[in-house]
Amino acid sequence: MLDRLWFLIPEFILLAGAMVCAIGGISTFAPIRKRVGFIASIFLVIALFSVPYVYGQTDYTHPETMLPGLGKYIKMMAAFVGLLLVATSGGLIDRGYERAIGAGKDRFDPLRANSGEFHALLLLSLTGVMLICEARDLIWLFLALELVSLPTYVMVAISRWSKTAQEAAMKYFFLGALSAALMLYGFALLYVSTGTLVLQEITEAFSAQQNNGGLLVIAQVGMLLAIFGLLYKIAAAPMHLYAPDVYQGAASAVTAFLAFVPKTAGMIAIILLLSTVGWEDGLPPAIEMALWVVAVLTMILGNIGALLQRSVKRMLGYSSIAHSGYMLIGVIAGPELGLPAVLVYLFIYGITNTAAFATLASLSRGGKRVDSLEDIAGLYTTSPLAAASMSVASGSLLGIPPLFGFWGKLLLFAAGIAAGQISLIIVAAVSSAISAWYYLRLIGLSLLSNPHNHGERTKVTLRWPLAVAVVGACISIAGPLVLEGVMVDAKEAITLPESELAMSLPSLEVDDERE
Amino acid sequence: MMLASFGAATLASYLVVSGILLVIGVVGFLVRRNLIVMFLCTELMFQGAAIAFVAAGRYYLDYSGQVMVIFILTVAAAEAALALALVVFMHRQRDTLDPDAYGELAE
Amino acid sequence: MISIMQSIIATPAGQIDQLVDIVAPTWAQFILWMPLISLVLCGLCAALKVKTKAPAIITVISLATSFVLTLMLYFGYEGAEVIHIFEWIHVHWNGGSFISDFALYIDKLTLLWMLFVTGLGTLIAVYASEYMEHDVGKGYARFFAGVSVFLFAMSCLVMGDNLLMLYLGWEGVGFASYWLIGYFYQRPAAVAAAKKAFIVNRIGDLGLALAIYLIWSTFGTIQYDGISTALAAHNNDAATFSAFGGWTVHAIPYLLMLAAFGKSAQLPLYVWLPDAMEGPTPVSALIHAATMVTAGVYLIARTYPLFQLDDYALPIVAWVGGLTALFAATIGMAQYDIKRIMAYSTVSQLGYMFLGLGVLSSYGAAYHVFTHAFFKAVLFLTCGAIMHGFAGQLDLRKLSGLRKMRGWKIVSYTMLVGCLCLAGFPFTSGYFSKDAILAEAFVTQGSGFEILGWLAIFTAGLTAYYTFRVWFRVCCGPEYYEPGDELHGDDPSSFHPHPPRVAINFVLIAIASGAIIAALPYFMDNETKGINGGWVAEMVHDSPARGGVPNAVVAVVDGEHATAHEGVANAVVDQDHATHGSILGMDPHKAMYYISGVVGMIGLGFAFFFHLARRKAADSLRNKLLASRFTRWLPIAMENKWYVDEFYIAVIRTPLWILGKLFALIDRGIIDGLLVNGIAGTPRAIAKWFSPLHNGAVQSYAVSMIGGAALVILLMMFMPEIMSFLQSTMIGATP
Amino acid sequence: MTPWLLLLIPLIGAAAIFLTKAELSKWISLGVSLFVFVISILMSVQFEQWGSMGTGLRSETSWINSMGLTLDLGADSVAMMLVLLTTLLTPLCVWGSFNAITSRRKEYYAWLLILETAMLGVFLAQDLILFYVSFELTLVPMFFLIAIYGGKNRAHASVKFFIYTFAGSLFMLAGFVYVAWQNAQTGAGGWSFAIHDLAIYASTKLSATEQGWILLALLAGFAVKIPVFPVHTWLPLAHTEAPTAGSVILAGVLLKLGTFGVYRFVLPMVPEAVVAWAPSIAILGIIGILYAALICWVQDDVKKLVAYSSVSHLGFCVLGLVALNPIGLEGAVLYMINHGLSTGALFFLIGMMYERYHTRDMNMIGGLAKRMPVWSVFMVFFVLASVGLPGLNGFVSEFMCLLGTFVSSTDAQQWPGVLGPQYAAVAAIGMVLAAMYLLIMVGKVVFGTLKEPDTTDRGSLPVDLSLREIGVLAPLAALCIWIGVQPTVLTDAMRGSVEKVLSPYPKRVKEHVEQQHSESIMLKVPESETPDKEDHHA
Repeated sequence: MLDRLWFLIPEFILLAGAMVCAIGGISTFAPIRKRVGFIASIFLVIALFSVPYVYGQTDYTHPETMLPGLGKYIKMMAAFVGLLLVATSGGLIDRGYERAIGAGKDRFDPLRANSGEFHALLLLSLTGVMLICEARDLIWLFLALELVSLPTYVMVAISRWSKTAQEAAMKYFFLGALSAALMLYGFALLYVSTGTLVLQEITEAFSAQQNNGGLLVIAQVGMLLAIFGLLYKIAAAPMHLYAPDVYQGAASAVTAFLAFVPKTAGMIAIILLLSTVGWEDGLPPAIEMALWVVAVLTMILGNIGALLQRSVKRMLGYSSIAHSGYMLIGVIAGPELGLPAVLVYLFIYGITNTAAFATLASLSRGGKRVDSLEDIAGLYTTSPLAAASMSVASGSLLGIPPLFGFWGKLLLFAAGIAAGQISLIIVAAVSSAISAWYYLRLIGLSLLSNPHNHGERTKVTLRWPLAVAVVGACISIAGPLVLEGVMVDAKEAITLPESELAMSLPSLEVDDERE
Repeated sequence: MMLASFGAATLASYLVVSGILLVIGVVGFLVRRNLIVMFLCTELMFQGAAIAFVAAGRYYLDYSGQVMVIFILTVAAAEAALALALVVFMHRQRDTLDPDAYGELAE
Repeated sequence: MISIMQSIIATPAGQIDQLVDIVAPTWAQFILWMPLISLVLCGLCAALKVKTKAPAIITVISLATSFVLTLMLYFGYEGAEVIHIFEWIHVHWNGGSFISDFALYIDKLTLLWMLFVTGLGTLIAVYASEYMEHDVGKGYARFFAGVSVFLFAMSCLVMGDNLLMLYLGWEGVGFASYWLIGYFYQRPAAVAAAKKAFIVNRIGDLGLALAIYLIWSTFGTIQYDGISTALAAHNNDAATFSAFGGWTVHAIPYLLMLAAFGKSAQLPLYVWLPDAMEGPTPVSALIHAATMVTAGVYLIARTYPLFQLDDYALPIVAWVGGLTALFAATIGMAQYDIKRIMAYSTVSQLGYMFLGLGVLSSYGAAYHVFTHAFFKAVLFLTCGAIMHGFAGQLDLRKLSGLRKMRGWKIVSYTMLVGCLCLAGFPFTSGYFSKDAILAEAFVTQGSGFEILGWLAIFTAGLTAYYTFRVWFRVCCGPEYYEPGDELHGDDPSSFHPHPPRVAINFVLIAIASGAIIAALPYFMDNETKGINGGWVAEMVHDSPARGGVPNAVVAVVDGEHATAHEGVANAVVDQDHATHGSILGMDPHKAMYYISGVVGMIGLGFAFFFHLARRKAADSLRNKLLASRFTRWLPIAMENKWYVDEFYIAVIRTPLWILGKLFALIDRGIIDGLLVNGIAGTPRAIAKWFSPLHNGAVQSYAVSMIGGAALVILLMMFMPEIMSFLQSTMIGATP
Repeated sequence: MTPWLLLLIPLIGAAAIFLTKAELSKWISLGVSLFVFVISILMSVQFEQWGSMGTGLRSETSWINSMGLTLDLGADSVAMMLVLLTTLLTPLCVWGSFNAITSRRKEYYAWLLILETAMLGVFLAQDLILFYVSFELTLVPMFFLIAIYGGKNRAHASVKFFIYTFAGSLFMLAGFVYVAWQNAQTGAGGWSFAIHDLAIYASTKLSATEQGWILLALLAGFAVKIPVFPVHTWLPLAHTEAPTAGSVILAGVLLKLGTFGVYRFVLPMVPEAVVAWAPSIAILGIIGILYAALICWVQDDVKKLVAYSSVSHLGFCVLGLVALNPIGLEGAVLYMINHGLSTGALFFLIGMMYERYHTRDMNMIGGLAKRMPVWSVFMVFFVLASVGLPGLNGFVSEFMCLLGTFVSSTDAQQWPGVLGPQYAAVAAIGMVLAAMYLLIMVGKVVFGTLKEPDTTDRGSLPVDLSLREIGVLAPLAALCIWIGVQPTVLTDAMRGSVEKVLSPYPKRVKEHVEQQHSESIMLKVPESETPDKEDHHA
């Protein structure tokens, strides 16, 4: 038990952080209130540095999860990107309210202050992501997933006091609940078909079923339902429809969060679930075909959907859908190349996507947050830095070499080709080419076109998000230098506990012989 | 593997019930024009899953299914709180709970 | 200069030999470099905006140097040799090589050409120094640079040791011609003519390029030496060349022919030459009469053995030549612009040369090239002098009685010399050279050669007519002139013709003398035993073209021509080849002296009647022809050059242009518009279909999500069933 | 000297430009690019592989071991020549832009330098992925050069340029990865992207079908870049809209990336497929030659005309590439250089005209020889080089390409190919057409009666060319003459590499011919058994 808790230290740190934030946020002492984000970052930093320490200790043995190495990678990634995300939302929440208090126009009321809970929820959601890696069974998995999503619903709603944010939250929540129910029912069917909730045991049950002529139909349906429920989290077709609306409605900082955290959670959950059926002899055909269809639809619908958009956030929402499609290639390709590629891609995508949204978050035009393409036209005239980071982020998302995004795509390509999924690769190539159109529009508008004459110029009003954008852009450029390290870590994260599998499989055979 | 005393047919009937609940939930979610009812339908789906868990847990003589149900109920409660808060928000906004009234974010 | 000319021909070669022997023949490359140096210096003059006659002086000196070097080469000549200068395209690889070095091949054919090319080049440069003086400072340097380029390219063409070097010169002279025709670049007609010359020539060049490919792939080399070695190794038997299945050997002569016809303005590619008269007159004289246009003759002479590998190649050359001669003569008869008349006469005379080549009288062709170079040069230069003096007037109806005017005597009489030669007046140089061709047309047995011979004789009559039409009109009769349109701001009423001065007159006399003296080689003794035909024949003999030399010792003939002539000593009689044609039962070589003389006189007589004695008769004849419905077409067609240009425009240029327009439309509309933009637009179109899916309503999202998920899951679950169903229907469909 | 100097110095220069004042940017970039040029000259002097088949200028840097990615650099003789071409053209482009660029100068010169790095990276890369990265990286600076400094329709042109080539090269990447994966799967060494190893592997181990697909994938990238008919339509647009220096680089180097790619990858990697597909590729090349030439004829925009002429000219290069014999391939490589020089210079000239008259419409301007004699001399000179006047550079390469095509027949002894006289004969018509459209253009623009737009704003430029502009053109002219007279220096230098690339071909062609022969026999005698088609893969 202690072993198990030891590896949850990062989560505990974040949990503590969440509490401190929640309390600090309603402190009447304004300096503390205003620095909740800073507090959250401190906890994130501590968590980030605790991960290597925790996993470096040899005194404790890691519990038998499906992918024991996953935790280290995901937790570091979540903490790191989380740090960027916290900075992105810096100055977002309660800005007007605090200003009014500072000016003496308003009085502090804990019920109206949101900053504390926002950051607490943010940390909780990240905790959820971290917990997913440690999931041993479906209960844990379910709870962790809910821990990821429930805070995000609230975050969307309180991210800004606007009707659209509330509408977005409503859509996000209701459809999220629907998909969670589907997923849960899938879990139930998995339980029905195997009689256990522990992932390792499910694996054994499945391999027994495989040996007896294939997976039970109920198991396949359960798996598919669970996966489709999770597709909502990663915004993959056909469960992607909410994404553009919600991404557009929420504040940019929260959108950045939505595009990364639930996606990571969903992706890891899918990987964990699929690892119970295993890639050794290929996924079961029904599941593989379904994933294939989903991947193709996601790539195509995501990329073509973005073509028509006038809203940058909506466009990036579609782009985020498309990226899920790319990552599904890696999921289909399997553990040897595919899953490490997915993990690397998640990292790269998280950074570059955050950079893109952070740029948007930093800007405002005439007192309003920017959203439409018109708003970022001619950005270079007022803020070359914002324009440059926007362009670099877009280029990286598009996958222009040598930016970081390219390498992620390259790894996925390699994995797909190595898995023989040539058709998927062709679809990916074509849809990547299509995506060039709208990414180039982002680049072109911000760096090349002249600003619109009417209305005010778009300006940088928030510095922290801009800093995040610049950092993200720098990482996008310099990332290839550390790519090797990331790849090695990702590779380690996906190493299946072969020894245990090897031990368990012969024992099954022995059992069979005895019977 | 240890199996419970009641036969497979009985498990199937539980599963049918849970399936029916799921379908009712889905259909209700799709056709009802009230946010609260829609949320209740998702609850219905959750409960469908819960029934399946309980039945299977009994079938396999495995308590983890029942543990799961406890957690499902907890999560459902949390969701309900969230849902009600949102519904209040929405009602304040438009004075209606018809989901179709909230279509500002669209293409 | 005249004395030098005479001494060249008269002095036995041995006397100067010793002078030349000491120097290694590598200096021969300076024949090429001198014009190039002159080009560079002229370019410098242009860059420095020199306002004197310096470019002319530079050019004349360097061309004269070239000429002297050529003479030295001639007197030091001891046999064909190759002078290697540097490697040009020298590609060799594992198992093969393509070698085309910058090297000179000197044999007597080369020398024959180089002698009149550099000689006339020098003289015409002297002429131009006065002719072009109104352009001093503006285009003077440009003009002489062009002349230098031309001389360089022509030297490459003639002296190159391989076909690619010839090609270099070939395109080079084309470019020089482009440069010089377009000299008056602000005159649209000149620009158009220059362009036309280059493009039409490019068609010929295409043939030459393809021929070079074929020759290389057939013989493995494009050096003249190598080709003759290969030919000798194969015993000149076309059947033994097996590259590409053996057809190449037969295709080569036709491609070479295309090249020659382009450069030498034969049917069907002659159209550029008359237009080329837009250039300054010295250019017309040098390039478009004396030298460049004979490059085609040179090419065929140089590759004569290749032409003999195919049975029909030479007869076709003969027929094209004969028909061109007639055709151009008919046009020449009806023109009024004296320079154009000369241009058509050039085309016509070139036709004779090809006829000569075709009927295996390469000697006759070469001789005609030689004489024609002089007399046509003098004719053009006199035209130029007239044009210069009368402000651009060239219409023979608006000039008359020139020989009676002050200062125009030299022009008139040198023109007369040219006309006599061109008309083939007995005992002029043109008379002998033309006879050599005409006679051979009857001597050689070939497809319709006899008809061709009679056609050529008829053409000779036409030639005499139109030649003297010019002379009688312009130089004889009452004094009368109208100034042309290049008045340079003078008042037309106060216009006075300004007769040529020293330089022009000197050159006219020099070249006219050359034209007269050019008859001498016909009577000169041959050093080489066993051939007749004078000096030119000997020059040709020591070259690949020797197959066509009368009475050649080594006859590389495919059986058509007799190697023996009656009454000629030392003939090596080959009994197999002893078929010798006749004209009206007489020996053509002798009979032709009389026949052509008489025909020439008849033509001259007609000209005298219509254009000197009773000038109105010519007009009334024309009017009569025009009046009759049946004959009206003849003068109209002839005056309009048989509408060949219009025909080409309608049949080739316009369709291609329309095709170009069409392609441009296709490119924009279909390839770029429909395909590229269409494909690029497809995603957007598809996106628009899917757009209603995102209508913003929660429940419709839910429907799509659940429906999509259910559809996929059901499909996957029933996949085996679906597959087997599909399979069964497929199997059911196939019997 | 390490080849990294070539790649890093321009990048450092670009960074320096961003850190200094805008007025200095042009001088910095000129200095840096000249410095790179000098370095490359020094490197080429020390280059030990002229004429032999090896790779010189090597530098090995391991990078991502788990994927076998390296940062290996090196150049064979052909690549070295193209490196020199690039380092020569870049300073000229910089110098040529001194007057043309007035706004956003820093970025302009920085992008030019980054572009130089990317182009050099393409030629120097010894690793497939490094190649691909450089290949794609060239798009970015070019995109910005067109999109910021281009003409009216620049947005459309730049996006089309980018997406078209980007889409093509993604398939190329897939092809590369496929080869690498096959190699990793069957080879002992695991993942490797070393060009040399993969070429050997792919050419010997992959089946004919696989090679065919790889060929298509690679061509999807390279054919767009060359560009081959019918994927050429981005080029006229991009050229017309690009600023002068952009057009020069585009014509001078970027198009060569496609032909270089064919030389570097397609020919060595998939010989069997090349043999099977060469006729089709050649036919596309020929269609491109004639089709584009006829389109040139009816253009009114001088720059568009020259752009289409690039399509036409590179058709010859394609022919030379698939002729599969040394003369054709050497001609093709020479063509890459020559086209870069002469067409690059033509774009310079058009740019100089445009800077003075602000139009490129042949109906608006004419007879400029009167106004700008020096410009006209250069114009006519480079047009003649482009037309292929013997003695100038264009001729040699055109001649060699056509000769190579001509003798590339199956019954040739030493170097059999799959083309033949008929291909060369049809393609040679392009020579006539080239003369036609270029001389018509010269006839309108340079000669004829003087015609100028009513309002001409020359700015600070003199009426005729300034010394700076002459300085830009003169080196190109000198090189045109030098290559025209001494092509042997270059062909000798590239021989080893060319023969190495071609070494598997004679055998492959013979097998191909035998196979076709046996298939035709099979058609006649259906009873006979199918011969084992795969036996020569062993």
